[in-house]
Amino acid sequence: MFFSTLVIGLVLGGTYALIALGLTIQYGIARIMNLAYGEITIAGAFFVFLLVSSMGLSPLLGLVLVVPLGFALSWLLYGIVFHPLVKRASHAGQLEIDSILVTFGLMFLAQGLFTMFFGSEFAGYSWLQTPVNLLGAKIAAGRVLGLLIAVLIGGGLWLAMQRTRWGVNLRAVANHPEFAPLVGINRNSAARVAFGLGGAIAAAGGAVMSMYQPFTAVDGGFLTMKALVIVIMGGVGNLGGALMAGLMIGVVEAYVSYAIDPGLTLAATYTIFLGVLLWRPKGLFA
Amino acid sequence: MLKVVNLTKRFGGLVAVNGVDFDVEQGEVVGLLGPNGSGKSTVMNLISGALPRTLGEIDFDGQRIDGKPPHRIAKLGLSRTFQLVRLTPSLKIRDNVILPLAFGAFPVFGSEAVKRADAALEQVGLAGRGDGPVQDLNYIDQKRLELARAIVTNPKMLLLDEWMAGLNPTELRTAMDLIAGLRDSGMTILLVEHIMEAVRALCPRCIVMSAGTKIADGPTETVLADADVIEAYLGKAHV
Amino acid sequence: MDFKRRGLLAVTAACALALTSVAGMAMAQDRTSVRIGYAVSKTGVNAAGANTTTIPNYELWAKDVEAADGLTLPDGSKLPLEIIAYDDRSATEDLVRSVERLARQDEVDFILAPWGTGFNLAVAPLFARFGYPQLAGTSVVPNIDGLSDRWPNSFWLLGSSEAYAHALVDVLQPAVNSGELNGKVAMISIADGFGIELSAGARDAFEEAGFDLVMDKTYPLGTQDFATLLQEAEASGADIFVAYSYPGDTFAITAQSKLSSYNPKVFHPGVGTNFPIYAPMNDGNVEGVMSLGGIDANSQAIQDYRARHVALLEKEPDSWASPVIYASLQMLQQAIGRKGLDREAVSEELASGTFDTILGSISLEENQLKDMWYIGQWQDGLFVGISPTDKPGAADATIPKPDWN
Amino acid sequence: MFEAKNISVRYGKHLALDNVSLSVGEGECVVILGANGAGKSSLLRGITALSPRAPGGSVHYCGQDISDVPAFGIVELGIAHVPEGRGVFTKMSVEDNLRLGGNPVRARGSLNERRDEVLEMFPKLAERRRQIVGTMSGGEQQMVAIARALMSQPDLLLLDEPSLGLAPIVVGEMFETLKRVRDTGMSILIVEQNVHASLNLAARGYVIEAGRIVGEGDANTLMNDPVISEAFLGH
Amino acid sequence: MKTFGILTFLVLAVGMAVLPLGIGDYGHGVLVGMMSYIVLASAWALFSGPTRYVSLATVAFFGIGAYTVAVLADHLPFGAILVVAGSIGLCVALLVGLATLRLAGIYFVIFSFGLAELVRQLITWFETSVNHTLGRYIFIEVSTAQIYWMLLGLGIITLGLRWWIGNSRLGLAVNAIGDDETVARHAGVNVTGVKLALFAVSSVLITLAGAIQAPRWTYVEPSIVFNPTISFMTLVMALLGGPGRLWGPVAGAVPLYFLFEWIATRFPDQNAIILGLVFVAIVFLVPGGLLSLIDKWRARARAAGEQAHA
Repeated sequence: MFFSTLVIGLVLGGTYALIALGLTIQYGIARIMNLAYGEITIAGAFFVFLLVSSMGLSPLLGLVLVVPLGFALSWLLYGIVFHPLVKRASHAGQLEIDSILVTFGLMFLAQGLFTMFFGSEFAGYSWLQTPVNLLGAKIAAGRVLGLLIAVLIGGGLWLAMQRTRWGVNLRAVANHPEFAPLVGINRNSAARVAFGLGGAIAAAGGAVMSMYQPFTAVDGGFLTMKALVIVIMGGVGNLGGALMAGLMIGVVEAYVSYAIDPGLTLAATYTIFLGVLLWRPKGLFA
Repeated sequence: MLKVVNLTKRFGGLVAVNGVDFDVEQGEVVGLLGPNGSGKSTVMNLISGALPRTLGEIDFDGQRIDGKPPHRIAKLGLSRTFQLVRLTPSLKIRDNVILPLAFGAFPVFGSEAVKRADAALEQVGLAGRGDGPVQDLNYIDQKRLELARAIVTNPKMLLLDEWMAGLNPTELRTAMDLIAGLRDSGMTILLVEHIMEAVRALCPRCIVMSAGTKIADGPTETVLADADVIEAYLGKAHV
Repeated sequence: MDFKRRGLLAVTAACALALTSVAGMAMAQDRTSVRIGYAVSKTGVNAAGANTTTIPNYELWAKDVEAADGLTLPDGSKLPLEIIAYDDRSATEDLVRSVERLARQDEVDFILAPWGTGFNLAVAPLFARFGYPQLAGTSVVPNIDGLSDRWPNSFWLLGSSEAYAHALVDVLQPAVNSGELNGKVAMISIADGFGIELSAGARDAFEEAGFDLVMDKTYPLGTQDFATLLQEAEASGADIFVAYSYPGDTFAITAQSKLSSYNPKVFHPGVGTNFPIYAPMNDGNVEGVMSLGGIDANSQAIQDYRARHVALLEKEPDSWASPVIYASLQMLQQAIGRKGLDREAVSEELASGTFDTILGSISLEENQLKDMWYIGQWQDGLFVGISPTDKPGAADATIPKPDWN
Repeated sequence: MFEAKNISVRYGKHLALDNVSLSVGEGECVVILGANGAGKSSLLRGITALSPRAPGGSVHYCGQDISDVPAFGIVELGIAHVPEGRGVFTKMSVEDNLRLGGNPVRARGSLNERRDEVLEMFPKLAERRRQIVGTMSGGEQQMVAIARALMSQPDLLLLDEPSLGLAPIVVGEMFETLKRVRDTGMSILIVEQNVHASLNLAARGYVIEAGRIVGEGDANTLMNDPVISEAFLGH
Repeated sequence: MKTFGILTFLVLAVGMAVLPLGIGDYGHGVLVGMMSYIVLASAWALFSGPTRYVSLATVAFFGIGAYTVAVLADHLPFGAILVVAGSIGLCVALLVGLATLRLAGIYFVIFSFGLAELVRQLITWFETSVNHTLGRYIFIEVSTAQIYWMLLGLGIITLGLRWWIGNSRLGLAVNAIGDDETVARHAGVNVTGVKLALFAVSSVLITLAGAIQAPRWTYVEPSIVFNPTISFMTLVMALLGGPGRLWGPVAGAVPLYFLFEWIATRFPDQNAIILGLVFVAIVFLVPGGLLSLIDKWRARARAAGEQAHA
């Protein structure tokens, strides 16, 4: 039971981590608090759902296609909506309030559009439901694949951030945006790229989620909240932190559900989250 | 009035203030000098309670104040200005000055506070401007307002952190007269200052810091002639 | 001070303007139509449920009435329907206000019930006060003393928690007695009104029947993973697994059970099992799964109803609340046909009359529909009613459920 | 090679820099002296567009008007700025910081050789390439900042109080390093309070007070100029 | 000027008090909703306006109020329940405030968002696991008009408090805190104490707003009363009007409330889409709040006047 609970927790945490990665990039680098983040995830899920259910294509193909789409959508969004706000903000607090309000509006907008196009029933398809046995826990192959994709994207991203010029530049912007021009980085376009990248990951997360779990047009808010919790716990802009915190939340939920009371899993998540905020507001892995 | 013993402040691994001791007597005006980064402002922040000390003891007017929050220290009669001017732009000019009156040891509010605030504004050369917004003030006037805010409560002691920086020679003249007036009224003053002309004119005694430690303490002329001080300021060749 | 005054004036003006716009509208016109209003959760957390059961049937019924050239009144004349629909955004305050608006502003002739147990309860006093009959088809009977005295115009059509529990026990009892089932039950339920209510009923019924409740846990809304809970259920050694769950959870519970080859002899997840999407979600591999609801698959009326539903809405109705809601609308239609637009008389007729609906000929007892399918089971691709076992058309329960393949 | 004409910088109502003009010749090292708050940092920030310049005034570099080049484009032209407070990326390693310095296209071709050269100049950094900059001492961070600026292969280096907050012995070391940089023929514009060391380094200097240039001259003249002692010690 | 202000206020209050007499049930419902948001937005601005702490905990306290009524409905008279609800709100506010008011900026925002969720989860768990109930019935005979009058009273108290604070030394302190906490501290202001006091007062008012309205819903569940949309609505209304001004939140709440009501009845199917667009539009079109527009017009008028003179 001990190991299988751990495995269950890790698999669960894998998706959390993947979704949180994009948000930590958006908030850490582009400095936009995006409350409509979960809606991008749901958009990705709907996109793949559409490909699979009406065209009979493979979800994996959907995943490949959804990444550039998620990037483009978020990149445009930054240019149209957030860049003007960044430009006009007199101080960081103003931008934060503005982006909270705007993205809350976008959240409504997106949910309304999803409902209009897809209805508000559950959407989902069955794929890779064969069980895989991991340390005594039987997990859907789709879920395991989801974990692998999460690790792959997370790891790939981490490597890119460490090794490529592009990644190092983004990290520099996350670290001290005000110094970025000193090394020839255009802060605005870096922020835009980061926002797009976050959106690409969000959409990928949605594609992965759709592979093993039905969803509805209004599930985005819940995902945003989960991702926010993880981002804060991992430290804003800290990719490794988001990965670790995501897995941790998954494991904690599994153990609380198993050993204490399933009714307290979410309460435990929030308690840990609030505890981290009070004890180490800069994140567990700062 | 003020007694500082073995005052030490570490930021992470960096020791910003390292075992500093000094006293300031009632009615004294003391200059706290040193090159940039030598820890002067940190000492001011430790005294006013803006930063918690790592080690050491600070006594003010017979009470231990290290560990006390700044609002309690302020109520004991210790005011300060800040290195970079800090005002509260949501409040109009007069209200900036009324604020410390309303929350002083003997709170004053209402018409009495208005009267005293206007007197303080007049004293610093901002007579009749109490109703305007802070945004209308230029740099020197902002500094004036900050001083008015610091002195309106008739504090026992005043900490001035580079209050005269950035003033042109005429403004400096006025500023020095202002401080001299406060000194003559018996206020104890500790000032961090780079403008030597002002230091020489106002402070009979100086304390010099370098790299977090006190390197000199004594009559201003003696201290400024001290080889260590000259080296700290100008480099080796001037010795 | 000046800006304050201006602010005040601006606010006063805004208030006045807004109120006049709200107050003076809509007066009764010549009777050219029957105005039917409803407020349901078109958006928000309840939208998934409302869009699966309530809204499609309201639309289908309106369509069917239109096809019949309108509602027939006692004098044989026909009047077309005029539908006014609001979105309560899944918030009770909005729902309450919408119903007030329908009753007092739009002055509709009848108001259809909102979606969900809590929401139907929230507006029951309003329906009662304004004198509208309330046909609650998506609400299990509330556990309130003197229900029909309190709200005489409210009709609860989805059964009571005790009824579900006893119906389940009735199906299982013979198998337990024969030793086919070991009588141990593992139960999980969602932590909201629905889960609490049904699990409380089940708890009593199981105890009364001498079943052994070896696992009894609740989980919160928003739970994503049921692996640990199912692991525990399997470890408990229970032959009977019961979940009072919501659709998303139901899908996840089913998927996880298959994965971990958890094969209890009785597998009974909650709402969602009765959804048409349940079978394709599980590649059709749902034989023997029990849950709430069910239909009489041999009934021609039900088959026609399903065909019309698919034709209009391009999807099948669910096999629990959908036919009940449609039947409730047929009841309303027939009551109007007998008593006209007098709401008081219609309410009385609903309480005492007998109606011919897709569920067969039905009549209410103590403002409740009691003759209905409480427990159903997937058999040959249909979710058929198996309990009450003595109800005509009841299929025989398959126990044990065949293993997942 | 570099010339700023009548530039001003304003923060809100405060005029921090008032119509200042100055020039730096090819391979020349120029120092700007002045007390705290005199506007020295604003001058450098105005030049590299880190702080917006008030309208009017212009900046020319290598015969080109660069007044409209945004802050991030300046380093690409060959002007590297080491700001007050160093401007290093504290959560990143020495290696990463150097790499960032090599961002401009002009420096990319010979990145590795460049890095070896720079590390040769700062042997201490070579030993600690993997260290996170935020964990290093002030002097070391200053070295990182200068090394990073050199990575961009600048023709003009702007240094803002590199001796700020450093222990005297470290200050000495740093000025030695700067001398070597100067001797490579790079133009340097340095803002300093350390009068002696900086005048030793520079050929020429400006004295700035309350946002205006009040004196100018070659280093030897300034060294003995009473204006300087006046500004710093009130002698 | 002051007496004029007070007089207008009184006239307005009396006018608002007699409003329900002329209109029917739906009008009462609309008035309740409007007054509720006037109270919520004003109470929110009481703390968040000057301190600039963006709180999303509104619904946490609103829900606590409503839920307290649901728990005690059968045991105490309504008045006593309101007292208990207010006290619970106060205790929670003090506890939360002591722990969190040192969090700055976005961390406070997210904390306050999480708080509502945590409270909801804990109540749910307690009710289901310990009490084995969840939904609670509220059978208290209070008419909609009565609820409106109670809310109106609460609104008058809220605005009165805001006016009093604005004219007392506390007002100086909170504005100074919003600008620069260090300056406020050095001026002798007990910053933590002031922030805590404001947070507590604001939270109690919000709790009462929830408690007063609860009888309207008959049936209460955590998921019903802890609806995060309420927090965002409150926030956007206060910001639209301008949280720093006495009448700002009211000026934001009234038009927005009616706008949303109008959208909900006219476009029930595009409701969410339009609502979302309105949020976005507000941020872009009225960044400083509606009442700041008045300042702008006045400044423009003054400039024009000066030009005319010259």
